[in-house]
Amino acid sequence: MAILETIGLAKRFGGIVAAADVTLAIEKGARHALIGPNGAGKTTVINLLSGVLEPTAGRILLDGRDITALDSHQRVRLGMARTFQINQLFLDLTPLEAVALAMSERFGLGFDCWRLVGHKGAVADEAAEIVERFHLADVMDERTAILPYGKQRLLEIALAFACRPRVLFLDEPAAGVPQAERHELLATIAALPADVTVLLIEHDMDLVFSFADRISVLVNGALFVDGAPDEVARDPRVKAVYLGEELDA
Amino acid sequence: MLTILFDGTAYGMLLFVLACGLSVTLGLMNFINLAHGAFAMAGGYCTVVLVNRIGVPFALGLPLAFLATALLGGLCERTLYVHVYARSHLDQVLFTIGLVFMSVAATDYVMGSSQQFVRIPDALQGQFNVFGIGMGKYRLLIIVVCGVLTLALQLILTKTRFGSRLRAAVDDQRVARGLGINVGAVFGITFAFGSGLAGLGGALGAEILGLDPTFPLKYMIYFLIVVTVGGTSGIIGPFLASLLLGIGDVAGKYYVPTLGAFVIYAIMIAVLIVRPHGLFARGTAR
Amino acid sequence: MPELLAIEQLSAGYGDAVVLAGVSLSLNEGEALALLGRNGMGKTTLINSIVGVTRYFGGKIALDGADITALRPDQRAHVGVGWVPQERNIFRSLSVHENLTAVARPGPWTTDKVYALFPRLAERRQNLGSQLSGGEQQMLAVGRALVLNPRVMLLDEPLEGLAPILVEELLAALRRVIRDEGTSAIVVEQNAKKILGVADRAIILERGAIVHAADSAALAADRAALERHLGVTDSGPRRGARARP
Amino acid sequence: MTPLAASVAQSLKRRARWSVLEIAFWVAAFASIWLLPQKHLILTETAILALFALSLDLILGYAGIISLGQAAFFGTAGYFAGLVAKYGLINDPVLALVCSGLVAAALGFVTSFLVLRGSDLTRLMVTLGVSLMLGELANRYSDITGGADGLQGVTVAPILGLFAFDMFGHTGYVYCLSVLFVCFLVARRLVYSPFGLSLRAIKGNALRSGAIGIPVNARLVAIYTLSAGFAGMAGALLTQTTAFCSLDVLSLQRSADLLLVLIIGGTGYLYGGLIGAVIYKFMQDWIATLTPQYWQFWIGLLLVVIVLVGRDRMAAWHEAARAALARFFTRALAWRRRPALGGAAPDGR
Repeated sequence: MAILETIGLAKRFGGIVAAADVTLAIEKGARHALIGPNGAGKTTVINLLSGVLEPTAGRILLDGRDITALDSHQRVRLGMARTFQINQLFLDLTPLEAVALAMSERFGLGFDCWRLVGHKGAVADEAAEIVERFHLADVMDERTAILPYGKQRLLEIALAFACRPRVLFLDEPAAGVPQAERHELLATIAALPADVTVLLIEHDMDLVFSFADRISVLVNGALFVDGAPDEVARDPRVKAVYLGEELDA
Repeated sequence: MLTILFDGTAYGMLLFVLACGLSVTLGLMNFINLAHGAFAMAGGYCTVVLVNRIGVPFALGLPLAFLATALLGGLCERTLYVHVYARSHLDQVLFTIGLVFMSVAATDYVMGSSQQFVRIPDALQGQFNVFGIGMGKYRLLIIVVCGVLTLALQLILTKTRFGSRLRAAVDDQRVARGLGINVGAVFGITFAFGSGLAGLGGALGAEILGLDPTFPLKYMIYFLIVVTVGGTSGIIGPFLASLLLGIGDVAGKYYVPTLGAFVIYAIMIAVLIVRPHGLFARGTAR
Repeated sequence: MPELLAIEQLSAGYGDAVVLAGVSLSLNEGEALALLGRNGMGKTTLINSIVGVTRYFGGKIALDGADITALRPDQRAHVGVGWVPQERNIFRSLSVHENLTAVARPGPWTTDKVYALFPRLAERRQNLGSQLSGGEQQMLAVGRALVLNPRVMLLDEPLEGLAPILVEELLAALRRVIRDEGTSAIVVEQNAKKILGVADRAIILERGAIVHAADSAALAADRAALERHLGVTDSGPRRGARARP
Repeated sequence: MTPLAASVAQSLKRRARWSVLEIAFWVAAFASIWLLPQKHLILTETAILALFALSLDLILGYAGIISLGQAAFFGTAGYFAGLVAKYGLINDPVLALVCSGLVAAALGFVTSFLVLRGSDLTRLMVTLGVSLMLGELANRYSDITGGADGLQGVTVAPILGLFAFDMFGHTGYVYCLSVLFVCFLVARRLVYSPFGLSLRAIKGNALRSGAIGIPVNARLVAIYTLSAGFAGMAGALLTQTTAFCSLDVLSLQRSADLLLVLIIGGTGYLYGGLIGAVIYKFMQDWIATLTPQYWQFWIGLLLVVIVLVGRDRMAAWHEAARAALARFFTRALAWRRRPALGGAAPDGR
């Protein structure tokens, strides 16, 4: 059963078509990867799904419910969360504060201006669980700005995960992470709970093929091929796109 | 009615000459310079000293005011402003407000707090009477001088290589640098030139706007309105905004004198709500 | 052939992210190098670092034997780095002609010669940059780098997003510039097959490091290497992440 | 509870704990009631300025909204407090104070929608524009506001019917200091709450804030409204303690000075506005005795120097100074305690 569907999703910036008629279904619990050459519109699709951009046309359904008109914070409440290709972190907060903040919002305490952060025991408990899962416990009281890049990248995912999403979008989670810090990150991604549906954008084919159970290829804003990893890997059209061969077929 | 239009045009064109430097530097460096009016004041006082005290002819006083303030502007840019470009807007605001305060107090100390008048040659006093409309000679001079300046500016910007380099830098600073344009130098020259124009405007406008040490504070909001409403992507926008503002202000003060500048502020806020990047800005201004 | 561009242990990135970690490469006078690799592997960062618009972390760049590491981007352009940026970045409020004259430097490449190379641009010389089609923008971006009369051209995905007919037109022009005029160049491209016909040598970048270097002709024939480094198939032994059980 | 969860809970609470230094600050502030009676007039002004700066810190230091128009709320509530006292509409000063704050908050709520969109420059222009418009209105309706002459004939009833305002400002100072303290306590609760944390998040990265489920605009409206209320109370205090209100309560100069006050003290830790107000007022007092006319020059110079030195660096100095002071106080207390504790090692925290 599809948890997230898009129907004819399109986005134009002036005359430029960033996404055209994207109709996509993401199965519940799937590990779904979205790949494609530069400028194919992958990040645009995530921006549309998460509510950062408003589509020019088309609809987005979560569990069959139309969420096209909702703001990004409303979509988070319904169980969608995302990470960003370029870190979008709270540099002056500590990782713990940032995680606890996401928790508090989830528990509906966001307008509580009288009690302490973490006053509710569950916030502290779950925050502890998350800093542990994302290997942030040893740096949880440091300012985010001074963390090593790999830790920041982990926090990027931790913040999304702290929203307890049913659908999680990861936008190039491994980009820019130095080799030495890479393993921890990849292991964490691989260990995400199975009941969380993941949509992954990634250029690193090692990561894509070791992680995904379904792959969609986007070219020039349009869905090009959609299938199981081995099908996609064998598909001559996909090879052509990636290797720059003629597309006469 | 036509007199209002005439006076408003003179006022508006004056505002344009005063503010256009600010608009270009804001567009180029995304730098909020609230102290722009201080250069205008410097030009005004420079003319007062030259013309009234030393006895330099008025016609020579104006270009000298331009040169002096351009020099002052260039100097400040190289020594002070250059440290603040990369800072946050809050820092820029604090820094330039600090400069305004200093210039106000320093001018008060050196020149006294009373209003100053530039001695204008007799030939420029009085009015022409054209079709029954009284046109002040001095205001006519302002329109002519500012008109010529506007044309010259437009020509420099559109026809010279410096102009195209400047526009290229405003369009895309990073790529302009990568293609060999020394953006820092282009900016320095532009800043000095814009300060010079403000100085010239201050000299010309002392008669109409009044010249006292609080000048930079009093007119700060007007310059900012010209820039925010006119946008920063060229000089046409600020020019039209200046004319609108000039005519609107003169008309407002004539028809609803008790409300003062209320109308102008209300219009500004309305414009900024509808078009946060200015009335004449192109679609994707920064 | 004397060495024109020498890069030693260059590390660079954006903000805190180190995208390139100690890349070395050299380019000889009159040589054209194709820079291949999947997206996000540091190709554009390498180009931008030679131009000087990234954050520098370490290493050395020398042009004609002179160290240019400490030069500002505009100074690098003056000593001979000609840049065709990835997004083309045409100055939109300048006309086609002004886009060329604003940056032109004296040398064999004049605006007239650019117009001869791209007759379409001559037709549209008075149009604003914002009014050009994608293909015309790309031609202008190439022309704009040519009138700098650079020692080395850096072209960042010049064929990206162009219609097939325009790809052919642009490739023909690149061939003229590189093959006939002997201009030294580094060309970043996704379209490996196409660009290998223009370049002498090719290198493949993966995660900010060079993983494969070969003659163009040899690489074009080496289907396995192309697939491994550029295709979508899983490459050899898996590193890092494990599949879910 | 796992050990990690316990230390997480500890960490979350640690920031909000009252430090020795904070307690010392307030003890000193209240001690000044008895220790500096001859300075009560200037101390009253300082307390009002501190409350005003606190209001700006809430939006600038915590939510990142740059404003040059905080005087709009200060002035509006100032006039409101003056008018209700003059015409005897609300006789009790405390009730009038609360009502003035509510009026300013209402104005803040309405205008908050103007600052949600746009860049720093747009916000600057809009906030400045609103306060200038109100200034023009106050000038226009001089039959109500007294125009350039100011609002005359304001008489303020005794506080709670018991404490009358005296000409030496003793009552006024205690009153203002108490109001400041109460408002500070509210602000302090607020900034350590989930709401306050979300403001800091929005300031740091509005895009990400939305992506973790924070309704950004609603939060900004809320804090802008509250800040306006605080600014309004400061304005009302000024009217009540001076029994006068004039056009300059709405001036640009007032908003610009306020920025300076906050910058001197540092933004984003609540005490910035308070310390800044103390330094500013006493500096003004001192410079004014040296060069009465040109003190604005020195203020300007100070701003320029602060920016050139860098606010980051200043914040680091603040931090170091605070740490040094805290050590001093802890040690002093420990030394005093030592005989009683029989030489037990003092617990630093």
